Amino acid sequence: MTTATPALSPRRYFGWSTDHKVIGVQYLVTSFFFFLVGGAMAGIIRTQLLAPDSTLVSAEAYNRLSTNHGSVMLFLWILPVLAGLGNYLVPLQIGARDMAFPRLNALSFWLLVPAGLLMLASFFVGAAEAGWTAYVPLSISGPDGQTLWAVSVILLGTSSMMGSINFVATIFTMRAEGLTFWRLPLFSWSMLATSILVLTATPVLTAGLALIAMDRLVGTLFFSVPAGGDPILWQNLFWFYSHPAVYIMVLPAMGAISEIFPVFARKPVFGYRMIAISSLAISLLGLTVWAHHMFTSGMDPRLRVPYMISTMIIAVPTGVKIFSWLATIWGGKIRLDTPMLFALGFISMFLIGGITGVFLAAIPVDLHVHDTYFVVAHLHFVLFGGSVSGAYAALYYWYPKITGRRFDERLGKVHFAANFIGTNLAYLPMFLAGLLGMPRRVVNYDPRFTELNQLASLGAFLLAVSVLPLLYNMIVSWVNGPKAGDNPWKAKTLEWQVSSPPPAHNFDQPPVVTEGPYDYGEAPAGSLKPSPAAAGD
Amino acid sequence: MTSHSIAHSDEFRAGRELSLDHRKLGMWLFLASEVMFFGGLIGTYLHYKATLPTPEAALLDTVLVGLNTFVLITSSLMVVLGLDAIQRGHRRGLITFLGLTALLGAIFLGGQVYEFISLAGHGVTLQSSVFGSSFYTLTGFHGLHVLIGVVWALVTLVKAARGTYSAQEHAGVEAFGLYWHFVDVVWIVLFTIIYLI
Amino acid sequence: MKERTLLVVVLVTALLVVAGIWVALNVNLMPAEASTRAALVDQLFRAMLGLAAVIFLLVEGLLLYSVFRFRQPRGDDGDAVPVHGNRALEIVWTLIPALIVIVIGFYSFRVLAASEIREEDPLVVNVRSRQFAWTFEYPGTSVISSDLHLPVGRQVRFLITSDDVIHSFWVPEFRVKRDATPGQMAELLVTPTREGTYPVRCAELCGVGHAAMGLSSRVIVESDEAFQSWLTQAAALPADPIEAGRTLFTRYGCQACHALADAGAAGAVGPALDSLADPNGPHAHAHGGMDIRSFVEQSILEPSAAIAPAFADGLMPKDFGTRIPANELAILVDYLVAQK
Amino acid sequence: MTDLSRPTHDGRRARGYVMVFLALAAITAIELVMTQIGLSASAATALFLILSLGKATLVVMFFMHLRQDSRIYTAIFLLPVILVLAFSTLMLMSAGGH
Repeated sequence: MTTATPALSPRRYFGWSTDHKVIGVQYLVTSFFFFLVGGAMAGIIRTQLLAPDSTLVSAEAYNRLSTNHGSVMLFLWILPVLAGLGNYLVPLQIGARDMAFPRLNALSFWLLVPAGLLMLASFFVGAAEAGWTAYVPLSISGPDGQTLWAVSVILLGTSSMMGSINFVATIFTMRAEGLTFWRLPLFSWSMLATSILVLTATPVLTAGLALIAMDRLVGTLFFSVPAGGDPILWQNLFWFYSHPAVYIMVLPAMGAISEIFPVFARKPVFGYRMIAISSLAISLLGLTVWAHHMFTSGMDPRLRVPYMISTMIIAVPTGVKIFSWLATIWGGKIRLDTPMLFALGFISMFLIGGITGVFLAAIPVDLHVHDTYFVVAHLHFVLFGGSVSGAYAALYYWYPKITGRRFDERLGKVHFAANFIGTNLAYLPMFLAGLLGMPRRVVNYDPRFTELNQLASLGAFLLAVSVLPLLYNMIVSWVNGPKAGDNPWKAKTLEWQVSSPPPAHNFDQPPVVTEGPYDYGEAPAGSLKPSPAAAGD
Repeated sequence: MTSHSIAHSDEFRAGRELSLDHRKLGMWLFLASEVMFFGGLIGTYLHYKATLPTPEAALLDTVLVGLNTFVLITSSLMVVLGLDAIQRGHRRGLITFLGLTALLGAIFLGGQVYEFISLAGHGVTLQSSVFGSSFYTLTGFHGLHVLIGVVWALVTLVKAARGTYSAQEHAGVEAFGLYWHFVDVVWIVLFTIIYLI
Repeated sequence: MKERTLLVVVLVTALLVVAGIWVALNVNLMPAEASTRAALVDQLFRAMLGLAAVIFLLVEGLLLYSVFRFRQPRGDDGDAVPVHGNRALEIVWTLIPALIVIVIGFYSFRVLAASEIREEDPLVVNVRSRQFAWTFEYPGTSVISSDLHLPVGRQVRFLITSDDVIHSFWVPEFRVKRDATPGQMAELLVTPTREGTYPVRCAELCGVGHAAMGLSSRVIVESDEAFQSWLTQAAALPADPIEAGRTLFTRYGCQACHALADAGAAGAVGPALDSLADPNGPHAHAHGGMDIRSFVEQSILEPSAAIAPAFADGLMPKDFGTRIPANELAILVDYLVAQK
Repeated sequence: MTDLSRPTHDGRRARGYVMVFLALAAITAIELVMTQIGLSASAATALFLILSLGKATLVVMFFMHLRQDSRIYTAIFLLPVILVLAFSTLMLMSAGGH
């Protein structure tokens, strides 16, 4: 183990460190930078769409902006920020000193830097312009930036896989004594479920991207239609990863919600085992549904119905989670601090995404709304209203542990209000535009959709503004916010039993776990009313 | 969640309870992702084998590649015998078997290069047809993995010569062995779907 | 459960069901219904919208109720009464969503099957897409149009393909889209039920003209008589052979690739055809072997037979033989040969 | 990485490996012979798939020690294999779809 540099000097965040806490913060800060980059692209897109025939950007520039808005937000913001949270918290939550492979952990972060630079650099040689889905044959003939984009996504996939190998090895082999799988905190459960998806789905995208890169650079004929290449093959390779990818992007956020609800309702999580099992169910089912993105394509018509069925089945474990969360806060003593507000916001907005997901799974409806703004609204409710709200909730919840300082509660609430109103204002109108006939990824549109797009752009601008109180709060509070103490929220999971920020080796002595992670309201042993599920199972 | 002290040395206690070693677990997780990577390429190859039947497939020399398969299987035997040797403390045995593994791996690669050259002679190249593209890509990526394996074998051999491994501690040899056998299993599958069926 | 809570549960459930039914019957978010499929899809969509309203109101209601009802009392920062789980409740909220999803799945399957029933003698229309325009061909006639005319009430069998990248043929008022994938022929069955003019959209990103391609073509559903008269009018040729030739030159899209001053064409992909018959003009290579008339015909039917210098082979469509009826081919060749 | 469960070593283990190797070599030889004799396509395909499955299982069980190692390693290997089988079958099926 390398010698730990003095805990508090910020210099350590800019070098190669194998401390999972340093790597976690490096992930969080780097991914936040890319969130702002992706957000800026969204700002230009929504300004362009203020008017049906606006000429703010050319069609070519628009395609490049929307392609890279998607790619940056998914691969350089959501995946790394959740990996950062996982990196920082999993060892602490299971009572370990660090990850199983610290050097591999540092490498998986540092792969992010070249990947991010490559994607941004692609703008100088003609950025990728075939959408983040890079459908062939369009993506084969695109400008050189498309190749840089492919290499960048391959690097990000490799980094993501390295991280997952680390998470699974750490959770399986480094849990503290007494910390059985049924006492594993639900955030760590979600990282385990996510890692299974990452390791099984990402390599298939890597193979597909290699084929695209070879078609573009070496002249192979995988996707050359005149030579017999099949564009549907790319769609299968792409979506085999990219549907599990959206579960990879939402499961850790759900894990954070499962941590926050019991703490701020002062009540054990309801149905702990069902939530853990639901995470695994969503993870495994998520590998069987990918072709619901291809109902309108030339896929084999006989295969559409099985994919509809497997997609709809996923609504059941998702429903179990949402109802379990509701039952957690029922009869609780709810404190509406910022993390709780964002967690509540997650549920109400993710619900809209989840329900519209069932609409999209129904083939006849999908044949109408596929590749329209209905889908854009659905994916933003699930990813922005869902994952990002969950990531915000996690950032605020674990901020005192990471920095040792308390953030400003008022600014947090301002950020929540602006984010909640902005998200609904930005994406609800898009559902209607999609149903009424507005296709996806268009630089201009039919004048009949003008008002809906103006509403959406207004919401987007509000979201852009909402990031300012967050940025100010996070930076200023880290410098001179009030001291937070070890356990400001009085939580019961292991990471709150050590100092804030935790010492270099997390635990002076390896902890011994004797009770569940969410046993709130449990009177000490010998209380009159033992809870139904015995604490020590 | 009370925490009181127990000797700090034992980080991987939970792993041993499940009889798991974190390094071997890491290796198997990596191999799981490699199965999926080759899965993507195999899916592509089979898709085009079904949709674009081509006379070029008849140019494949099954007997020559059959011998090459035999070479790779023999190299797998060398690896396990090497591992068995070090487990009994015979460092020299490990070194010889690792050398043989690297040699056989190199012979396999030679055989593949020979096959590629003769195929190119018949006009089947990476750019000549979809069959050419999918054949060379699938066998090429496997060949690349064999090449990495040969280099890894030599590195392990040098470390063994320097006394890194002993009967008690030979995790590096076991990790290399898992990788090499995995590459052999991938070839068994490729040999079947390309040359046999 | 105490009677009071039982009463509350029943009341709330009744309220939710009423709200759901009201939404299903009154809320319409869809454009006009212009096909048999649209009617079926809208029924399914509105049923799902009703169900969605019930679930949405239930969850958001429980959320808001809990936030106010179970707010932390001032000054009481103790824990709440611990409840770890409730087997019966967990079973209920697993079965009910499963049941809902099965019902929706089955209903969707029936709607899908009902919307893909083949009627006899459908009107076949070839939908050809390229960067960045739709062209609709009516087999058996020489009509090629950028707007889609359809007779109301008769099933249409679209055969959809693309000449370059993936496009997606979508008519929102028909409630269906189908990707136009190059190298593949996709079939789509639609029976228009309402006369009117509706937009044709491209729903798959196909390059810089993707948006424009979704604003350029329209579907005109009209009575059978109006459709037949349009068809004959579109197929008609002017009496004068030169004018007829000029019409065919434009109709078959020659102007997209060839330049011809007489037809006001400025295409640059293929050779200019201005002084085709001039023996020492740019097409001198043509006169060597065959007579000019059979050379021009051969260049249309088998473009690769003779390639003008400095032009690429393989760009000119090779299927004009099947698309241009013989009489029209003769008029077109006469027109081209007449170019002095 | 010493798994305590492993019995004390003697020649028996090495001989076991050689036996497995001979089985693999024999199967490969059989496969080569079968390519020379004319078999109906479907029969040949089925036989070759079974034989190669046998070879792969031998290598994975004995050379990669999955037989005596923890079931977790086997699960980690089997899940992706099942997914690849499913994905490949679908890629073959959708060949004739459009």
